Amino acid sequence: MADTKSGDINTGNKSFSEFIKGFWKENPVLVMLLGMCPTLAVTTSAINGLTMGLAVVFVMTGSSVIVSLVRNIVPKQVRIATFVVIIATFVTMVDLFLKAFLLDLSKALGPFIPLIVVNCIILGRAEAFASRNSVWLSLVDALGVSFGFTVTLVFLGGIREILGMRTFFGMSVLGEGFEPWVIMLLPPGAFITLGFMLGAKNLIDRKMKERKKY
Amino acid sequence: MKLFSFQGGVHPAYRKELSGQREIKEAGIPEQLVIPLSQHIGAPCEPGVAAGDRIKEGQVIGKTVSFVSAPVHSPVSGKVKKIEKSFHPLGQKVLSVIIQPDDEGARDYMKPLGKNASELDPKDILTRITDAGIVGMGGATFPAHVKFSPPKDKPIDTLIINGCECEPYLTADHRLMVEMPEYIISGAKMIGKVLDVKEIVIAVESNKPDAVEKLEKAGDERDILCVLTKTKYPQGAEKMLIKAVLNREVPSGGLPMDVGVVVSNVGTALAVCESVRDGKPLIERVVTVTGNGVKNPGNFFVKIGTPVKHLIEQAGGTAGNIGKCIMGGPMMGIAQASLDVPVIKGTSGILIMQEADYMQEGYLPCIKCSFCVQVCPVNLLPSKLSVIAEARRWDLADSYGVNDCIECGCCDYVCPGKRPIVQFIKTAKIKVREIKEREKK
Amino acid sequence: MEVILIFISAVLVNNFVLSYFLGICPFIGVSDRIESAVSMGFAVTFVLTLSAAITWLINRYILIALNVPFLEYVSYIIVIASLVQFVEMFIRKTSKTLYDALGIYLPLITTNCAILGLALFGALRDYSFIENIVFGIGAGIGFTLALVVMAGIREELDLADVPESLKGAAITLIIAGLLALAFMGFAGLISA
Amino acid sequence: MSTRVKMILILTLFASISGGVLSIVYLFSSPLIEANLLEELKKSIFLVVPNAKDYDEKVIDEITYFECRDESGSTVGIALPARGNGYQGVIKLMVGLTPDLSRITGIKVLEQIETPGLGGRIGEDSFQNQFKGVQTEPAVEYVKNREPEKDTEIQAITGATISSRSIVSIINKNIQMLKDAL
Amino acid sequence: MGITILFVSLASMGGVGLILAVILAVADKKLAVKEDPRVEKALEMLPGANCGACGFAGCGAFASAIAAGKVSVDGCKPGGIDVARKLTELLGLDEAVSVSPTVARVFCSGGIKETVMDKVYNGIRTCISANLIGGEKACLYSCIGFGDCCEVCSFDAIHMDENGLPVVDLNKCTGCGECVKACPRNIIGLTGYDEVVHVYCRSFDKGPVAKKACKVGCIACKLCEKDDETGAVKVIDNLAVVDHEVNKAPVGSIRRCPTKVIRVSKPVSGYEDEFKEKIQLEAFEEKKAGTSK
Amino acid sequence: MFIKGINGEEGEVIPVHGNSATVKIKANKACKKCNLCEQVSSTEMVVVAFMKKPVKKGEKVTLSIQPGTVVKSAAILYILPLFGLILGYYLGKFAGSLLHLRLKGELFPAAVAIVSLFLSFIPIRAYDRRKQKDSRFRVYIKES
Amino acid sequence: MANEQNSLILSTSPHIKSDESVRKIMLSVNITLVPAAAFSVYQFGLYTLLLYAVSIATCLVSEYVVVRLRKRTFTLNDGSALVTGILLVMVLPPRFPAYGVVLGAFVSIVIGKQIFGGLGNNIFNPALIGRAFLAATYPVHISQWILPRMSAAAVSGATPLAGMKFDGIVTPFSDLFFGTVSGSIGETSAILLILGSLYLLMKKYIKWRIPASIFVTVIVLGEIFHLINPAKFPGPVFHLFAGGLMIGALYMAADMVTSPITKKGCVIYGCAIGLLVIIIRLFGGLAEGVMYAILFMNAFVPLINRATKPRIFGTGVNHEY
Ligand SMILES: Cc1cc2nc3c(=O)[nH]c(=O)nc-3n(C[C@H](O)[C@H](O)[C@H](O)COP(=O)(O)O)c2cc1C
Ligand SMILES: Cc1cc2nc3c(=O)[nH]c(=O)nc-3n(C[C@H](O)[C@H](O)[C@H](O)COP(=O)(O)O)c2cc1C
Ligand SMILES: Cc1cc2nc3c(=O)[nH]c(=O)nc-3n(C[C@H](O)[C@H](O)[C@H](O)COP(=O)(O)O)c2cc1C
Ligand SMILES: Cc1cc2nc3c(=O)[nH]c(=O)nc-3n(C[C@H](O)[C@H](O)[C@H](O)CO)c2cc1C
Ligand code: SF4
Ligand code: SF4
Ligand code: SF4
Ligand code: SF4
Ligand code: FES
Repeated sequence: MADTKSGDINTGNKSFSEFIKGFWKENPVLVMLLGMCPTLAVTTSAINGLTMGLAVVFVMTGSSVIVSLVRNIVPKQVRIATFVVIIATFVTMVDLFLKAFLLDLSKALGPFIPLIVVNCIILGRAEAFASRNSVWLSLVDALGVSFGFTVTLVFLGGIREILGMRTFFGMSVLGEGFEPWVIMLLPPGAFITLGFMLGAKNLIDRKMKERKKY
Repeated sequence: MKLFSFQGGVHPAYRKELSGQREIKEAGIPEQLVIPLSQHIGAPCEPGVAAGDRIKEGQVIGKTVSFVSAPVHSPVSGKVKKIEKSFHPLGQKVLSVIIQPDDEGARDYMKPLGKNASELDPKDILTRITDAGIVGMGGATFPAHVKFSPPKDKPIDTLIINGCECEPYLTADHRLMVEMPEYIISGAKMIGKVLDVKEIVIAVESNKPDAVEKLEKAGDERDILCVLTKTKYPQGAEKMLIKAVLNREVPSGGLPMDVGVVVSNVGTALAVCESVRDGKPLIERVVTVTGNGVKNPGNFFVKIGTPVKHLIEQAGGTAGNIGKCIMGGPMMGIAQASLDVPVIKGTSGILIMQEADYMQEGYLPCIKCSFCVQVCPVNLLPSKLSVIAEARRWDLADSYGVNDCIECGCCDYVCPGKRPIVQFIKTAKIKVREIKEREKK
Repeated sequence: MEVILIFISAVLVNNFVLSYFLGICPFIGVSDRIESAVSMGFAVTFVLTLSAAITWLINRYILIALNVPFLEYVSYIIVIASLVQFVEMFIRKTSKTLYDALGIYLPLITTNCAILGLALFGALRDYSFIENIVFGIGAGIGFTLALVVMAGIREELDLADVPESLKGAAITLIIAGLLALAFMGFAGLISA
Repeated sequence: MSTRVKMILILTLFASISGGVLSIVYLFSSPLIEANLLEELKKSIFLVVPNAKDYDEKVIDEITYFECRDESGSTVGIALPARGNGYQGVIKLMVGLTPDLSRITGIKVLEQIETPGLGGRIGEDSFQNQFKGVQTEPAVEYVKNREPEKDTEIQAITGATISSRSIVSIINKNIQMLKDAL
Repeated sequence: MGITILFVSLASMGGVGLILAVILAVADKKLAVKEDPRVEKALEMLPGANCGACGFAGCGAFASAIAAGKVSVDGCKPGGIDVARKLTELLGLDEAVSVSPTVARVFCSGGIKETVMDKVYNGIRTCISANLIGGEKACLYSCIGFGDCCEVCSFDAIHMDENGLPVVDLNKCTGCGECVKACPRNIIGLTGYDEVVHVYCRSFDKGPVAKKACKVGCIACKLCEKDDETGAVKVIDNLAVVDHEVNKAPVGSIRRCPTKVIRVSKPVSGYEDEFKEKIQLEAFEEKKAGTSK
Repeated sequence: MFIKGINGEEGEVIPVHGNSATVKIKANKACKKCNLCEQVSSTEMVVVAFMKKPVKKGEKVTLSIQPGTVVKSAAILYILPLFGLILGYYLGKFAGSLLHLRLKGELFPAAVAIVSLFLSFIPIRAYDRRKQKDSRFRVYIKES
Repeated sequence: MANEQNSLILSTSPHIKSDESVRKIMLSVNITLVPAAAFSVYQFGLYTLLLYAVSIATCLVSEYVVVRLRKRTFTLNDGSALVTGILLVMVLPPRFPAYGVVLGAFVSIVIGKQIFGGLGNNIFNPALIGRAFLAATYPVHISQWILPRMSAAAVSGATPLAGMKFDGIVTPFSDLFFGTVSGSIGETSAILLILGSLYLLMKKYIKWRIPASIFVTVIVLGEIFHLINPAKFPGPVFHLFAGGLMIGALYMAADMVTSPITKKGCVIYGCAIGLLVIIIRLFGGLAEGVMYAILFMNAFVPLINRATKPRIFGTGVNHEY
């Protein structure tokens, strides 16, 4: 937090730290617990996670920029309605794009592409950050957060794909001797894996804090 | 014959055979007596004598300063050695009068009032009870005169004389009932007179048939009813006893008088009788000295203020390595830190246990077996309470009724995880009180 | 009969939270106390049903009638968002006492996935109006059920010796996984 | 400008801009999307009716089916889209039939959400290929734990009887409906 | 066809937007109460421990109170002087703030080594529970040593040492007082940074009794009173107390105490100067060197 | 203790009048991390709370209400109208068939349903007014 | 600790404890399971013995490792991990792969028990969590049955419930009762399970209300549906003795840790389990529903406990007399 508080760090550094913090310190999934629905639903494989993540990157950067551009002219009462319209427009664009060029992936992600609209990260960010900061900073922030989101999704999808299908991005990684764990592809597997990922994150944070102490 | 009972409760090994058939003996006078000036619930007394004073047996040495209090009398004649803070069986240090007895035997009793309750004025009896410093002898040590003057809007219709003695090991009340039934009956009638009750019931557990026989012989069935209750701990707890005998439930946070009942211990009845009939203040009581830590368990007439050490000698000295010295019974008694603590008005027994019996290693988490729930006589969820206290969630303790717990120890006794439930509950009670007080501020 | 099956399916078999992964954020956020879980669940049920009704109309009379399917997301979400905002004002105006008792709840559910997800599923499955409404109610009750059960468990675990790093959201997710495991017993209940 | 007016203007403006932008994007992408869908449909039809080169979409009594022709233009089979409930949810199929509907020429599972590795195996070729040449009269049947004996039988997937049974009954039901309609 | 779609979607979305906007505009009669922007800023400056030491329900509550000018800026104990200064700046107050920060100190010296342990305690290993029946040590006023105080500290500022006594890390302690509340024996007290001389014992026992129970307790010998040139030390109820109003270190008493229970505590870092000034450190150290020979 | 709706909510006293005080509260802490609620008009609400002991303007207070009331309110406010909705639908359907409306599809019953949903707030409003004086529904200040 | 004469032990009351202990309870459970387990080894061959060994070993090792990692002091000797290990195998099919059992036992202990804080804190029945996890992980293996040595049926390897559900075959009562049918390793012999649990019932280690209310509900509902359509729905006796109902009701639903602590709660819990078992068996996609019914109701136990808090003595009664 120190970096955001102290005033005169130059913009370059600041935007870098804004970018970086989305990966660990303010990871949208692991720390802020936002955007859990797509995280759990689409991560049956790493590629699904990646596609979803990239879709979010696009929607989020796009809408963050627009939101921060128009932030001053939108009255508070219609803020949410305006913002969701902007976001939904971007989402529809992604959706049409996927349907036109990547039909299989579009099917695999199912209704979770449209759900990006209400995905809590985007809305949360749009309001919390983009509506208060300059275009440049919002852009950097959106990129950082959405890339953090993507990385997390790929990671979760990777674990589930490896254990559930023996493959990673479609490539076989575990030998025939390993019998796939079907549960990993089912809802319980998603919840449990993400739960343990969160636990691991907390554990690492705690250990790091302890180390810092000595 | 119908056995009266209540829901819950436990039946631990009673071990009353150790001392049950031993007649009450005089314990004699020790070298030095320590008489705490606070032997009752309520305001402590102020010293009525000074160091160096010569005093007589029965002379007031602690004066009351408020209504909810009871005076303290000297149990022997002798000299006041000093007045200082000294160990009290309840754990703290309390201002006490330390007396060096002599053998002059000088007495200063009050004037006897008469034998027959029906011929006496209830006001006189009440005054006498007040002056004699009588407190509840069942353990609660609530000043008896306060208990016997209920507010006008709470008429009392029944007096229950509590002869259950449900605590394992203890036999003091049993022996009293067997040996001095007339005193008890007559004391009961006196209390009845004070309270103006319709009915007097003496409740005795079914494992003491000889006591009932004696009581029935001594009393008149028209005045006093003897009932047998099921042998089950805590049958003697007044709320349970009232439920068992009269099927009335004392409201949560309330007192027996809220349902028109007063419960008194047989020892209390005896003390009342003695004070009225002989003018003898409460300076002596019956104490059971028992347990596998003493050679000859038995029952004794003991002067208040006698140190535990002296009693152990009277009971034949110690056997083996002493692990615990408990004042009271094993279910509710208080473990003592030293053998120098004195017997006080509420001490019904001294239980000495060998070391081997009483070291337990740690405790386990609650496995929710619900044994404790089944035995809790007041329908609490002791398992929940103990877990709440363990997690230090004091805010929840109140909503689970921690203050309704009578600390009978049944839950603790049955717990297979050996969880110190009662200690958890006691801790929670303190914390809840603390928090409430802070909130009030 | 069809309606009853839709209801059971939405509550048990295809529970929104546990098998569709919808509305996870409030599920994690508000499942720590039973009372708040119940109230929150009711509020979500209300909003879900209301949006089910409105989006059905939009779908029928704008998207299909005008043949502009690509406006689906935009039109649903703008209507839902504004509607919830409006309803909140409306309720506050008409029932101040009850509203006050609840504290602030409605705003936070304006925009969770469950609500848009419901609209999309309903359109996808081509439900009739009443079917769509029952679907909404079922989804809401299913959400409430999961939320309340989780709240009960979490209140219990508050007192337990849960490993430090798993406390909070991590253990909640794992329990959700175990609940989903238990809910698998209902699979096939409606298709048989 | 008062806030109210501003509110109304802004929201209307944004909504219509969004509508406009999207319609443009849609105009560009819809041909691609439609082509995609058509391609898929074609693929599945030609898969289940092996000799087909072209098809006509027909609707009778609200039942849609595809009449398939070879190069010569003669009818070689019928592709029938079918749907019904499986173990977890809806299963969508394309069923290929001989023109007289007496035999199955092939099936393709289009959509399903059965348990992967269990019911999900209905999507595997080894399961779908069993249906080639299966007699539809009186009805398709499944057997368990043994090889099929009759012409109407297929073998159920071990541990996924329900999914297998669902496929069989979806096929039977939809063929029956088509027969009734024709 | 393209143009139609464009037109239709423009019109339909525009229409929907218009209708909704009108509905909202009509409904929007109540305006939300405006919030003071300084609240958030103030909140940012506060430590965020929500300890309640300020007397409010949490940092947020305190922040609003500050912004509203309802309380003095030095209310936050954990934040100490730094936060107070920052808040002063934020609120544009010009009055200099004078805060006397406090820390917790443990007033018992009788650890496992010094105090006689004449009982065996068998029960829940927390101080409050053990206190129900007196703990293990002979001295009834001693630290029980199960560390309830450490458990409640949210700043990780108090720990048990090998001798079974809690030690406060003065640089971490914020003076929130949680440990004081937790201790069933009243052993911990909050004292000012600049109050450096204390009697590290809480026993009210008479000399012989205290002596028997613990090697390092106050035995009420009154020698400190005799040798005190400042008038700050008094023995009351068998226990010596230092009156901090007398703003001088009772060096004589410190030297004279036979059980060394009157001691000078360590300075909090950053306060070394005040500390030196107050207790005339040089003089004291000189004398101490002299006695220890 | 438990956070139950308004129970446990913390707020600030704006003005005091007689035996009650107006208290402003900020959004529920349940969802601190996502800022969603902020976008909707109200992240704050104002309630009139009864005082058990005197409070001053600007004081921070904790509000509470009888246990159980919250759940009851939620049920009435959010579940009752749903019955209105369904009832309205079937009424509309019934009425439609009586009137022989030739309307295509379910538009008519759907419209009736939505209207009846909003109409169901009439009895709720009446109930609300009655409960205004009910002490069980009274928000009061628990502590400051 | 060696005491000197006057070093007295201090503790709060009560100063005596009954001779029940967690260890004694768990060992009793283990011992009463032995007859059924031994019978299962006879029925399904020595391979099952291997499974028991693997499962028990994994349970004990995982418990030990986790407890050590968490620096807690409770040790293995309370015997609860042993119960979990045995019960897990008893509800698995006879030829389940051993590596699967290792995974299942590990999941039982770690996810089913230790992450909640270990003994006594778990919400769900650990053995059933292991079983459910395996069912979802290896759905093929979990539905592979073999015929027992003392088999009554000659042809199919399907369990009585699956036979009933998918093929309409009703297995005779006596086979179900004595366990000469195919099914999970330890669930088949109703008689041995009942005999074993009698001792536990007597000692009150099983809250009798739970199995009793499960049985009553199953019998009543089974009878109702049987009356409605005897051809489609089997009778109550079949329900009672087929599949995992006996072991489920007597050992798994009645696990003290994961069942309600109030009397009323136990009845509600039992009835709900019975209801769910019947619903899943008759209308669900699965042939057997005992496991899911119990797990589902485990989740409700905290709510049930709260809703059935007993009336505290002296509250809520009319104090008129
Ligand atoms: C758990 C428990 C057990 C008790 N057992 C007895 C008993 O056995 N005998 C007895 O006289 N009092 C017993 N008491 C005390 C009674 O509740 C009651 O205080 C006493 O009988 C009142 O008489 P007193 O005022 O004359 O002492 C018990 C109390 C509790 C809480
Ligand atoms: C996790 C899990 C997933 C399942 N998935 C399917 C499935 O996708 N399809 C299916 O038919 N049965 C599924 N089942 C149901 C069982 O395998 C059921 O016992 C089986 O259909 C019975 O068929 P069998 O007679 O071939 O054993 C599943 C069961 C479990 C526990
Ligand atoms: C298998 C079994 C079934 C029982 N069924 C009943 C019963 O239906 N009703 C009953 O009152 N007692 C029944 N009992 C007796 C109980 O063990 C005992 O009476 C009961 O637990 C009394 O204690 P409680 O009511 O305090 O739990 C049964 C005991 C066993 C072993
Ligand atoms: C009557 C009884 C039944 C039990 N049933 C089970 C069981 O089904 N599964 C299991 O893992 N442990 C069982 N246990 C053991 C123990 O309670 C269980 O491991 C705990 O849930 C672990 O915290 C049982 C214990 C008893 C006393
Ligand atoms: S909770 Fe209290 S009243 Fe109940 S059994 Fe335990 S000690 Fe006795
Ligand atoms: S007896 Fe002990 S283990 Fe059993 S429920 Fe009560 S506290 Fe828990
Ligand atoms: S709890 Fe005690 S030691 Fe910790 S910060 Fe507060 S006052 Fe200091
Ligand atoms: S100072 Fe108090 S709380 Fe801390 S360990 Fe000592 S007795 Fe316990
Ligand atoms: S992402 Fe679905 S509710 Fe937040």
